[in-house]
Amino acid sequence: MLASYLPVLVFLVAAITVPVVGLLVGRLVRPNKPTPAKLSPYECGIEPETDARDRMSIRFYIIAILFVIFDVETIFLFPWAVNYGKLALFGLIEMLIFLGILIAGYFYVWKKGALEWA
Amino acid sequence: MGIDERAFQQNVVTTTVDSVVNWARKSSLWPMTFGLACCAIEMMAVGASRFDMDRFGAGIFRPSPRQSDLIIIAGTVTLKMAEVIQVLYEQMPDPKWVISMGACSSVGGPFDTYATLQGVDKVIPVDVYIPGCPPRPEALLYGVMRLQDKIDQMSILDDKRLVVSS
Amino acid sequence: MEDKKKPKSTSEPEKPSESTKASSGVESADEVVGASAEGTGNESKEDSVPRKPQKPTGPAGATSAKKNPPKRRPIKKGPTYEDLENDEQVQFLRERFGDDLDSAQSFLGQKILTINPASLFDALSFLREELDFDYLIDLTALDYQGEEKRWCLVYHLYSYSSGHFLRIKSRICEGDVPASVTPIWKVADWLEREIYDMFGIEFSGHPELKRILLPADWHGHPLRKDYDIKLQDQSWVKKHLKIRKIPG
Amino acid sequence: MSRETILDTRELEINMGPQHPSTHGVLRVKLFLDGERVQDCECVIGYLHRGVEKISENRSYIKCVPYYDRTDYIAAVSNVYGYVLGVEKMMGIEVPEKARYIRIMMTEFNRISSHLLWLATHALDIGAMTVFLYCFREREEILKLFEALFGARLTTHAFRIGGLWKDFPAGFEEAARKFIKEFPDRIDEYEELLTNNRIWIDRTKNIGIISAEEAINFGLSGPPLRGSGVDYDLRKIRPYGGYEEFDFEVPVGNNGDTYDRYIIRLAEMRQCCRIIEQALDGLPEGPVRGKAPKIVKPPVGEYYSGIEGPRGELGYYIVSDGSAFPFRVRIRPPTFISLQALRRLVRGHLVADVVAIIGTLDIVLGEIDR
Repeated sequence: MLASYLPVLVFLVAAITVPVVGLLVGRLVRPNKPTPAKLSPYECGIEPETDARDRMSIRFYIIAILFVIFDVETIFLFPWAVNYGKLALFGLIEMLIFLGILIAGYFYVWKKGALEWA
Repeated sequence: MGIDERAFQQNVVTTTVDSVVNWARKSSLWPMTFGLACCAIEMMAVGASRFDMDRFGAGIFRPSPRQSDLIIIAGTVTLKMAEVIQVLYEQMPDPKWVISMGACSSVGGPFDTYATLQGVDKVIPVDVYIPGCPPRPEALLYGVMRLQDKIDQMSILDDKRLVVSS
Repeated sequence: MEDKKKPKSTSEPEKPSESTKASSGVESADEVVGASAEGTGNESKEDSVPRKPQKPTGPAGATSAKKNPPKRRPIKKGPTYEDLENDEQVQFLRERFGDDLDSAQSFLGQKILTINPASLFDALSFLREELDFDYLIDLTALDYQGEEKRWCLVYHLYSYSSGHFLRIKSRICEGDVPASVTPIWKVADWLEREIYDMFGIEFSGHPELKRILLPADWHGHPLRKDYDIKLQDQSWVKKHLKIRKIPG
Repeated sequence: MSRETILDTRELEINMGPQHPSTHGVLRVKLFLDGERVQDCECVIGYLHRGVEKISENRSYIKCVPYYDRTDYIAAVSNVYGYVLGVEKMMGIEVPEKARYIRIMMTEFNRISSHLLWLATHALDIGAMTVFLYCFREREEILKLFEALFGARLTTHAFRIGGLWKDFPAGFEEAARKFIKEFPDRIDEYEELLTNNRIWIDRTKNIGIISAEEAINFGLSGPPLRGSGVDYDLRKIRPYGGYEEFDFEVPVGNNGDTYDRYIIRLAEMRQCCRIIEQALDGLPEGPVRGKAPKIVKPPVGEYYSGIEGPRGELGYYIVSDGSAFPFRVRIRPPTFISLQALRRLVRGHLVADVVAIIGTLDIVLGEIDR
């Protein structure tokens, strides 16, 4: 039983070693000269007057949160889609209800104009 | 840095690593989009399909200094712009190289006036000077090739100022 | 034939010694023109010395025609400032502004009106409203250094409806602050900022008069005649640039 | 002033600075943003101010010419054409027939190459990468013609006072004819790529609208002016150098947005081909170098010679005091004046539209800063 998990192990090991080796060699080879001027924020070549951390407009936050919500919704679809056969009719109705609620929310957001950029 | 730097000397291991690292660096020289005047138009012509700089790995023009290792000063450097060039050059990650394209950026060119810096090497260290006003696209390609030859001689050791205690 | 009323320096911006040479300049220009083809470029002096016949260079069979001295062509009269009083626009302005309109001339077919700076602003707004000169092509300044009225503001106007082209000039002294024409034409905003940057002439009523081409804290106004072409503002350079010592 | 709630944010000031992929050189625009919407903008220029007007007061008339190649380096041929016409008019020099025709032909070639570069960078800024490579492919053909006749690709020092430097090299006319025979369907290729492209229309339709009166009040000229419906083309209104002998239309837009200016410039390129064709067909015989003195000394006086450059009305106000050095040469830079309208055009648009508007004004920093 355990043997069938061997490919996963190999895959895991490879997935870890490749980036680690790459970063290690990089750190060894590349020059490392962090000067304050180099670390100052880049503003098209002009000395930045104000700090880069400024208060951003709220609408960017709203758009981001909406994206997260609908992204998570699609994640829930994956397990449902995988064993769709076993769940049969019950699963279908269940998912339709789940999707219906979220699509209603989507229309509400759309009509409220939260998706309007700018 | 885990490994003790002073242990390194010029030996077989570092020369092969050098050749690999230099080969990697010189074949992916990402220039920064930094056109000033007429030479910038010739630089764009070099970026286009007839004189294609991509053959030398230098075709991808990066907008920001953070992702570019080569800055091609293409055009007249005025005093007001020299201040900006200083900031940009500082903000480029090491290892970085500078190509001074055209007579204007190399020595001020035809503009010997109150507002022009007579040569960009007064402000930043320059690796390759390309004559011409504007230099022909082939001249810029030749300049890139000369820079690649210069990169070939570099070694990872001299960057880290390894001192071999005699 | 120069009409006396016109003050000598309004439109002829020459240094006193130049004017005599100018007219001869045109003559000598024509003499050189007759330079023979295969002869080397012979710089003819002011008074064209009759050339001695040159031995035909080049292969023997070539043109062996002896060079005859250049025949004296009638001196072409270069363009000059004609006075135009009969032009209906000038009359229209004349009775509207009287003697504020210093002079009206035309050079090579382009009308030039010189207006007294006191009534410059309302002359221009008059031109804008009544005569419908709605396109300010260009606004610049000239520096007659050493003369009492040092600056000369030059407005180029064009009217879409009537298709007339006009140049308004106005002589102002060193310290004067002429009125800004931005309320009349929006295009004058940057043009006046450039004049301030290059000449140092302030304009009253300009929304935001500061340097446009040179760095903000630069000293000196480069297009003045007394400003040397290579004079870099060292204090600015020291403050802003870290000049490296170039090795070797 | 309402109490500042957490939703209100200070106006964000961002530098679209001198080093920016889409400011066509070294223009710096200070954008004052509310979120992504542009409240106001302020252009800071002068990063390429080399003092060409001061230089031209210290050089002789003939030596000034190469400096005018380098002010507007994309339309170098027509830049020199304006100055040379002015000096010839003041000196009263007659230019031979053939030279006049070649001058008009090469100026129109230059207009095509300038519009091609405009289209390449304008489309690249908005995101269409392939158009850049297509346009540069044609532009290289024109640069080959420039190189054959003038000896240089970009800073061509095309015309001399009194005519041309030398006549056509062998095979020049066939190459020119071949180019203008193929070029119209190259323009169709661009139109296929862009004109009905959904993204292109969204990014350019109703962006940067300016009405006719405001365009006149801002002193705009060239495509930005004709985009708003004003039919003002110096080649028709004040013909110079023999343009009255050629028949061509002047394309005029109607609602003055970026899309109309794009359509106009493409139509202008087709008209240029027509002019070149007429010039090639009617090319007179004769010498190419007119009678011009070695030392150019125009008589005391002043003259404003304006021509229709690819970017608008390019004028040279030459004041001569009779000596061999110009007393003052004032260049009327069309892009300096059309950039001034940027503040009015940009208000209320998104930051991405600022890029499209800068592209449609077709600015060249060498000419703005001189």
